[in-house]
Amino acid sequence: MSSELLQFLLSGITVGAIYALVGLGFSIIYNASHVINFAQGEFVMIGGMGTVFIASAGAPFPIAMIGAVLLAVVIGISLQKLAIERARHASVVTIIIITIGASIFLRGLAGVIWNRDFHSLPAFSGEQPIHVAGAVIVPQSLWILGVTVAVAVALFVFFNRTMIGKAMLGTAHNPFAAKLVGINTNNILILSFALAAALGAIGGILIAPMAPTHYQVGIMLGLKGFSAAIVGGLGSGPGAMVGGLLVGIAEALAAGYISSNYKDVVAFVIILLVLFFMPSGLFGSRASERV
Amino acid sequence: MSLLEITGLSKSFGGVQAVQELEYTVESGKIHSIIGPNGAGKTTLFNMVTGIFKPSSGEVHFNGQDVTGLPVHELAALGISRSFQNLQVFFNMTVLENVMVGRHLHCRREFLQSLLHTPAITRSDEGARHRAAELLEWVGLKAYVGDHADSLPYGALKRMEIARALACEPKLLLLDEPAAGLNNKETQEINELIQQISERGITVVLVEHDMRLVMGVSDHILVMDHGKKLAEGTAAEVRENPDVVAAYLGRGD
Amino acid sequence: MNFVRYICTLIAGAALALCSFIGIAVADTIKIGSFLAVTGPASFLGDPEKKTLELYVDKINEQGGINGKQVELTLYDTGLDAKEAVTFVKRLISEDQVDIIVGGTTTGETMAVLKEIEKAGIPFISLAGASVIIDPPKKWVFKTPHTDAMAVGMVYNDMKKEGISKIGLIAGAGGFDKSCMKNAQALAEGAGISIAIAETYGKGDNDMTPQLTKIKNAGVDATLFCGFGGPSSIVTKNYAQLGIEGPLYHTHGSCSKGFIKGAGDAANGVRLPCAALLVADQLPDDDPQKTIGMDYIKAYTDKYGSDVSTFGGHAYDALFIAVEALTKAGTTDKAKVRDAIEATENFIGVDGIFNMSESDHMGLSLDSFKMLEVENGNWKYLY
Amino acid sequence: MKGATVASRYGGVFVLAVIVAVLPWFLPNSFYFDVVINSGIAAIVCVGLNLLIGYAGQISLGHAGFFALGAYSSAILTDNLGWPPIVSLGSGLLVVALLAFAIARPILRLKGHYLAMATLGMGIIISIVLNQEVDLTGGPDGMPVSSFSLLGQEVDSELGWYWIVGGSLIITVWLALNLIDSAVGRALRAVHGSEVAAQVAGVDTTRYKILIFVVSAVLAAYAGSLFAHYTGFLTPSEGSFFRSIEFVTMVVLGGMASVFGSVIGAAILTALPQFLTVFHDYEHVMFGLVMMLTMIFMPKGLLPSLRNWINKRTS
Amino acid sequence: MLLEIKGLSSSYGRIQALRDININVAQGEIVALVGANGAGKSTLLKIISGVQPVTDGSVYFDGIDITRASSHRRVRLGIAQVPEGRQMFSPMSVEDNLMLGAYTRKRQEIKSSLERCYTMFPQLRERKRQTAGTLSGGEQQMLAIGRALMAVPRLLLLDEPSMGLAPLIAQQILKTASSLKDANVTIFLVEQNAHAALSLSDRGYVLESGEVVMSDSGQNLLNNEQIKSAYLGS
Repeated sequence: MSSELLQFLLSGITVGAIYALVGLGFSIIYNASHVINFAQGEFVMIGGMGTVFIASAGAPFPIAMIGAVLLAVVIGISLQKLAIERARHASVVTIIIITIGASIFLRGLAGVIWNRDFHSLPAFSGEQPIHVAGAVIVPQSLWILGVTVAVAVALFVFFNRTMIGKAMLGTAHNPFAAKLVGINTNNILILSFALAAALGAIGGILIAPMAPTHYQVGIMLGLKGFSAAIVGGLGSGPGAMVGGLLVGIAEALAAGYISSNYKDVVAFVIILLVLFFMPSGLFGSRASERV
Repeated sequence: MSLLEITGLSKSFGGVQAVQELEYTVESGKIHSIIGPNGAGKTTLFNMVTGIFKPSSGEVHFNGQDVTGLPVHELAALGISRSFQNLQVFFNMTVLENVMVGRHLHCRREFLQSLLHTPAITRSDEGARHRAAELLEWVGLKAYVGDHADSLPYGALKRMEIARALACEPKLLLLDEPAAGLNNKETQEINELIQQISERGITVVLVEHDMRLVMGVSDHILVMDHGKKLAEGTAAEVRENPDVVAAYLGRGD
Repeated sequence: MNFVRYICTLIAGAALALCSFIGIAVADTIKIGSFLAVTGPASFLGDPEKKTLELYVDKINEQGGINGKQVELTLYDTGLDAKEAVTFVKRLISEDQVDIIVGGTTTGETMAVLKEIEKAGIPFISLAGASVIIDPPKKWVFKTPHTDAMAVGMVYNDMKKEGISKIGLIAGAGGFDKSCMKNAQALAEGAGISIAIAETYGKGDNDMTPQLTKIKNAGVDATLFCGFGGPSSIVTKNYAQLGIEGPLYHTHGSCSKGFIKGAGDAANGVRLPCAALLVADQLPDDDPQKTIGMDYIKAYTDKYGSDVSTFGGHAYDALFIAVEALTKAGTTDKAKVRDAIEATENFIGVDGIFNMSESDHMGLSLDSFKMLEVENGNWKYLY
Repeated sequence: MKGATVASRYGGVFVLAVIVAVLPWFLPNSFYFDVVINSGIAAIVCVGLNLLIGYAGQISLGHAGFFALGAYSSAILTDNLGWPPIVSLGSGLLVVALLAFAIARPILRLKGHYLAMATLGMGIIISIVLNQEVDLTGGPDGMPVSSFSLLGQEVDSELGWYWIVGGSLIITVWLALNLIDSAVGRALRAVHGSEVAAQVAGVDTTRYKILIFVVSAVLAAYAGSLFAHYTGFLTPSEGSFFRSIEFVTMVVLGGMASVFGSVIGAAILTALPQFLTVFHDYEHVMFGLVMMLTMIFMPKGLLPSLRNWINKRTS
Repeated sequence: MLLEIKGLSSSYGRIQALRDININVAQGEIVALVGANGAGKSTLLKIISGVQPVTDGSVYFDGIDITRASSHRRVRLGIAQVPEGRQMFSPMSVEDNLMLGAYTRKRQEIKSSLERCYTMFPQLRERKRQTAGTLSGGEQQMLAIGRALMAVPRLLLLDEPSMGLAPLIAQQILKTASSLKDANVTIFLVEQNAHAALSLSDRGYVLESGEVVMSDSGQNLLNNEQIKSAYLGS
């Protein structure tokens, strides 16, 4: 493998890991409620900006990070309770508009309450690049990959080893049966928003030392995360991970080999092609309509 | 004369055989019923005849023509229409408009003319509206004509679906559980309706669980179980068939 | 019933809003209108501009206003939407009836409103960079910031001094970035510089390593970055991480402390042309820009607690050129104010010394730029 | 009941025509004209988009792409190639129609959120191309567009534009209402109600979905073309994802499957930001809040909710 | 009475599914509810489990009014259901399905319940790592029963346990169900297969078009001609 290709892949995987975290959030909420939460990107912003501002108030970074994740979780739960739950019976488009409204609201609030400047977090463990076979990788990339893998493993354990995790999965697969075995599906819904918010916020904190955070950082990351979730197949956890990496790598390779002007176009064309040939994404369930 | 001939028809979903090697003939002008326990493959059969599912193997001949795997709207144009087990109502339209959709193939539908609503379109629409209103009256829904479909009671929607199917002027009408969810009186009315439809020369195939209805109207009954033909014949023949009794009531041992 | 209450609130709110935006235009004041991209992708520019305008309009009023009249600022946020910009300009002119307009954060917004400005005949000072705004000069249109062509020229001069001839370019997808890149390509030949490779990155990108890897492999002597905001820091960091040979140049798009903070150690060694403002404290005492720069920095940081950028400086200059013209004209007659702006002479602003004329509606010369280098996380004045 | 549909069709158009005819006397200055003209342009897009989303039930999060394509092709053909504006406009519509037709089949095979994603991707691709092709479009800094002329008569007054846009809107609404109340329109609505039942009734659903996708794209392109000549300056933000979302929001806010709802939705959402400027910094916060609350309390949109409410009151 | 249904009516969507239903089930009984397809049997079970709203009337469990109680609370009180069509968590393993059946119980009690379940259905033990979707129809039905028993219910609602199963398997399933009586579980059974259901029940109710038209001991109903008519239309 040429060092150039390796460099592109490393870049793609790093960015893709963040997309994957955001995409996972989309999938978890979709599973629990069949809602596409277009405010998912704002959790990323709250993660980064929240850490910056809690830290600037004097808290040590680890505390600030936890605080920011908690803040995102609280906002996620409020979003569910105050907006989504009240519009339970509305159409898909209506709910999409509600979540878009929520994202404009949150972004606006962040711009006013915090500010509209760019902010950086210090890298978790220095910025000394590491050389691998002619390519370089920064420690923060390793943090991103490590945490993403850890989150993936944690989610795997959560969904496969804990009762509450299994209950979430069960509710996603068959909400009717879930009610019959005594699962409080309302709580599962709240939990899914909390979890999705936390994942977004973690993504936002991880990326902030590499790319300065900003009150609008959630827009594009949210969009890319949505793409990841769709390409992977809505509702599929592994799908969102693979989708995120795919989008990230496609972007990096397109920028490297095709045209950096049109790298996003290449990424979206790939997404469209995937959908044309697999209308439910890579890992999506192919439900057939009953008549 | 046979209107519909099904030979060696099979359909499987991910390894599960919903319909297996089915042979079935529908005689023109008669009332046919298909019965069988839940999951016997009756609706799957309907879905294959109307083109919603493509058969895994086998053939469907309609009016002497091989129609296997044709798209739904082409089969409709040939004269196959149906109602649905789970209502498929256009809830975003009025009752009259629902039935007018059934007149689709008989309406003028040139795009530019529709945009301008030329006199030709107006006339054709007028005709469709008239025919739809007539059919609604005929199925006993005169009172609901101008109402929004989502304000109708369940029984009325079932009839509206029948009126919509009739609006296509079908040769073959497939009715999927027309009496499900209806009370005795409504079932009786559906019974009469089916006979009247048959009197108009339309061949009817019925999937139904209400045995009183089935036994009362059918000229011919096909009994399915586990995707296969269990028995067929007249109501009396089927009723006396021990396999059928066992499938329905269980064995008395 | 929720719905009714909701509708009532909505109507009441709308009525209130309507009243408040119709019921002005009474007191005898001088009205300055502004439209800025305070939010949206260019908020990095628009936000300090807004803060600067609000800060100094208050100060002017505290000090008695202009010719004894209070100044009223009407400011709208376009969110970087050219359509909104046009609507707001029409509103400023016909509804708010302002006397002068200072604003237009980006070139796109500015260009979109020019037709309206010229038609209405109202003095307008733009805060956007591109030279196309004032070249050819339009009767009512002025601008304060250095053009990106000037910045590129300044960079190319410095490159020649350093013996650099083959460079790589990297730019974003925004208007500033594209215009800067275009100028860099157009001016290269005349400056004896060859551009070996030109790369771009997209909106919201978080990693420019692939693009910079290609630049690295192209074997260039130096790299010029055209862009601003978050990407300034990302590109600089990625550049350092990849260990690319040769210096990295930025343009005046990175003239804010936020860039250095974002890029950290990687920023050291970056060379860029900026307004004198950033190094006001390092300027020789006899430099006329020193005091004004120091004052602006103090006022801004005292009020907002955040670092100044040169973008706010553009607004500062535009505001005070307007104030000076209004003062000199002694009236709000639009034609007279316009003439007064065109007659601006030796106006010392944070961006430099302005000398406007009929053919030059910006009035800055190349020497108003200072060449800086980042050293130990701070600006260092070179020349 | 025949009388009822015809009356609502022509009655509504009549009321709209009267409003359009009278409104200029209530518009004090060019700012109000601008807001109204922009509302009208958006309304044309929304009426078309509502045919697609509200009537045929197919979502599109990329219609600003068509709007911008119409705007830019008109601008490029007029200004770069020197074609007469009316010819450019026609050619622009043709280009958009062909493009929409080409992508409609694969895209409309998708459903729900997948369709949303695909149309969103399509819109983003268009907007990136507009941003990148600097030589053609001027890139992010935009491009000037010469004013519209018809039969040698240049339209440069606000009132002139008002009549063009107002007239276009009335015709659009009239055509849309005609279409809805025809066999084609019923087929479209049937696709939304139940695709399989529509097919059983003989409707070639794929064909109709493609048809309405192309129609709505062409209407968006037409509005875009008017917009280009009206403002005289184009930037790629006209084709952005946000603009697409804005159009969809107008449709949903006004009411799905309500032509007049779309007109109202477009007017409100065009004027709302102007009202919200009184909240200064909190403008966007308020905008998001209004969007959320309206959709939570009136999920069916303004006009249908209002109609329900009046019906409930009177009955 | 363990279960008391008083004057219950329910409609969903446009269908009035049930009208004025009065049904009692005593502790330790097996009670069957028979009737043709579409008579409203499943709706009644859904109401008892709290996944379908009641329009009128009330439901008491062990003397407690549970008409408005949430479904998870009812499971905690001791009502478990084996739903029609099995309703597996198909992509999850057999063991996970069973574990979720015990969702409302204390963690330390689950182990022994699981053991008991595997003893009852040895096939499930063999397939505990397989996903539920890959099981045969009969095994799925066992799993559905096993999952409901994991909650250690006092009242077990069985909805069409023999549906879609080969006759031999269906008999086996029904036998298993009747053996639960010995484990002190009260059973309320809904069946299309009237013979089989009534022959193992203490009492039975006949439902027709949403109304209870008859109730008697299982044996008496079995010999009643009207039953045959309700099913075969003769």
